[in-house]
Amino acid sequence: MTFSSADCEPDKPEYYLEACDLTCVRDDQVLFDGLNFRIGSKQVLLIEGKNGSGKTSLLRILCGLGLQDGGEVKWCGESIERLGAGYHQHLAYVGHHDGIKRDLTVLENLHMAQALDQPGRLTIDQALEKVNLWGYEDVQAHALSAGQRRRLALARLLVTDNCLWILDEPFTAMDKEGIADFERLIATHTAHGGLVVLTSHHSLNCDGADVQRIDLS
Amino acid sequence: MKQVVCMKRRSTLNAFYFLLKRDLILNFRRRAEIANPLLFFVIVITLFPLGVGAKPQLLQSMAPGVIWVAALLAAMLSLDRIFRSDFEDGSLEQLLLSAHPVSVLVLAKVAAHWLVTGLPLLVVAPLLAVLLGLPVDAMGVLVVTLLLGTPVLSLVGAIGVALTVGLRRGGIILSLLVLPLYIPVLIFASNAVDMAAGGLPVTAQLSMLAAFLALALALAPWPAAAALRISLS
Amino acid sequence: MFMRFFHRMASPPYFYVISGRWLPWLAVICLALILAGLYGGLVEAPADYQQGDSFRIIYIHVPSAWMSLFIYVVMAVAGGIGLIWHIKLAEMVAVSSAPIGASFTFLALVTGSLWGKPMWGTWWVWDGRLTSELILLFLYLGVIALYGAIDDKRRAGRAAAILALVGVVNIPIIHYSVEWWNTLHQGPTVTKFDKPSIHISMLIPLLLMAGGFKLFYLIAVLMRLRSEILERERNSKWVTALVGSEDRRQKTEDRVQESDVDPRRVGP
Amino acid sequence: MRPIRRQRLYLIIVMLLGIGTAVAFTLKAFNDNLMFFFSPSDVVMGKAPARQAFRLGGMVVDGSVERPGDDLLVRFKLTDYGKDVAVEYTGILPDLFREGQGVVTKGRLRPDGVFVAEEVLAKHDENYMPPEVAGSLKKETVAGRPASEEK
Repeated sequence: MTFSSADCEPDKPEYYLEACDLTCVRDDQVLFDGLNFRIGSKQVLLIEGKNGSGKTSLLRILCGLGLQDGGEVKWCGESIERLGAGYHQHLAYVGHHDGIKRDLTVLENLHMAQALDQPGRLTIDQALEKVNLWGYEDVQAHALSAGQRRRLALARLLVTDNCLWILDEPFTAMDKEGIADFERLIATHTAHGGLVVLTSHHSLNCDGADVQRIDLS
Repeated sequence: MKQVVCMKRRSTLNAFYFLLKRDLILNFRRRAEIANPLLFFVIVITLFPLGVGAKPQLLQSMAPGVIWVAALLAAMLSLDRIFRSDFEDGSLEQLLLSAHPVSVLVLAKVAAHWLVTGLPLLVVAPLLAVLLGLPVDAMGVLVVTLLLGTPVLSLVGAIGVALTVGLRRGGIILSLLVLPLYIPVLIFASNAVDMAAGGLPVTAQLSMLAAFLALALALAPWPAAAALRISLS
Repeated sequence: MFMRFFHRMASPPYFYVISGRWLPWLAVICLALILAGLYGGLVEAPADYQQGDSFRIIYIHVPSAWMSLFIYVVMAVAGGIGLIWHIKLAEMVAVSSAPIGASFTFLALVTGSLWGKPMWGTWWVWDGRLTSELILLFLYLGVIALYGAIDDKRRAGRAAAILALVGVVNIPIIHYSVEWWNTLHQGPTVTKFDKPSIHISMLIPLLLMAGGFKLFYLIAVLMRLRSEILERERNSKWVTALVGSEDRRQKTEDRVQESDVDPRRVGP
Repeated sequence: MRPIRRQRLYLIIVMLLGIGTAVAFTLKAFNDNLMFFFSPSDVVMGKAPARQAFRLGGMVVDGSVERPGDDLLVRFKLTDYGKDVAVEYTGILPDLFREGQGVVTKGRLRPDGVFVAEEVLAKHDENYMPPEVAGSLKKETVAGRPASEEK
């Protein structure tokens, strides 16, 4: 785990996310106990495990949404609880629910995402092209298919300026092509110094990315 | 170059504005639902003359209380809308994870809720007051109490919804949590209208309502934001 | 020294053991205070110059009204501490206080009503203090209902703490309501800044009763806390060590008594 | 991280401003008489509502209670040591109703200036003492106002 700062964009500092002794108990069941890991820029963490092994709980704890029963999550050495919005400005999360408003158009959804965070590297047009939603700008999200909505949720990652992506089953409902597209996007993101934490039932095919794996079961 | 930087760093006010606009658009696209609390308000008020008899003096003395109780219930029934749909589609998680203070975002959502459910009451209330035979002198005061009071209902209600949004049967609990906190508003508002109908000065009551509004604006978004965090954890 | 004591008390196992040792003593003192207060109030104290013997209900009414406010403040402060510093025990204090506070509020309302009928000529008036005390009861009920409605008890505790904090707005209203609204309910008697306007022979039993009620609350909250701790920490080692062996033996015996199975086949 | 801290500071300032405004309005409300009942002086000066029922509070004037007939009609005067108002009430009076005692009545003003009470509630003061003590106190303060009626 060595980084060389020369590979990064000049204005991007090194970031790292740590889990220290994380414990999670749900309904009397210990999902994980004393979980430790650390990932830094340009790395991908793939969390594996069977259903109910606590993947989603772990992701929510990493986001600061869920409550852990012990331990701490740190961002660049500081507890995320202390950082609050200072952590959230680096974080983008796509959960089980994709956070897409069905009564808003594709464009409005992405505008809202930009307003809540900071606009990112790509313009909305570029992002829509990358996720293959070009031409759907003015379509309301309820008219999209499930896979397309998932793509839209992922487009949100591209139009905002977040270096840490936390993704819960990002490939659900997506076709092969979409998965391949998205794997390329993850590779680009890490190449630019980003961090990705994701759960997936699919095998991840990211050439060139430094993928770590954790198995919860 | 400097302008580019400004464009890139969007302010919290901008987020407030966008969220307000988004909620208004969403409400506009579901117009039929906007009308529901308003219709409820009207129907409840028309029930009273039918229920207690149409004696003008009785109705007149009851009018301030009836209008305010109906406003309270209408506000409460529509509260769930502040956070429910955002909770269900995951937008609420996105709000909590945004780079801006959640309390400001909560305030935006409450503002949208008030514009959609509170403001129409102000327009309809004078008409209903006429039906109940409230003196014309009290009409202005009635509108002012609603103007000062209904935002408090939305603000305080937001705390209650934030606490119950994760529950499957949050509705009844919500009323148990929120109504006691509404009582002071009800007391002062209906008392003010009552006094105005008797031709008495009401500045004291209106000042109290203004104090409630200032307090709720300053404080309510914080516990609401904290409650959302708890409900989503 | 003091801080260290607090830190140790905030740990559930330590608290559980220590509070178990305190309980019997507290119970004895509480009982003594209440008995002395009752004797002083009902037998020793003279009848009032205006209200005759009816005033004796003061010895239940006033302490429970004090407790209704006191417990709410305790609940809110404990809730606030629990929310800010994530101290589990503080949250548990908050939620275990709610039902006790609600009972005292109810008691204050009922005794007040019983007192109001002969003195004022009515069971109930909608004056500032009575109304705000009623709102207080609703607030307590809201906290209890919210805590009961959320399955995950840790989340429930935090949500209830927030609600308790929001309701604190009502406390100054209740406290000052008789002065602000100047209606039927009398002004403060004991807590006046100059000397209390109650005769010393009547005051002493009142203070004894107040002390007894405070201790009763302490005992009740400790007992509720202990069971709450056991329930929430049921997976931890110390609870299993404390309860497990004894509990298992108990269960086995119960089963043996209930069924006709040969006792030898049940044992582990 | 610094802009976030600054933003938090702004929010706290806004919050304090809001609380300050609330306090200012509350004080204003208490300066303007925020009362749910009226004194005899208010009634005499015409501040009380003419058409509506309201609450009237005051002390029963010594020697003013009279029962003109066999029925339950009672007439008495209420005072706040400034002005007096005549009150009529039909019904059973509470135990504590006595001359010199504070009462709260609810009713309407008749055009002739007599207050027709629908309800009479006796207010007891915040003093508790044995009768002997009260008796000796009364003797001491016989020249001045009664000790229990500081208003």
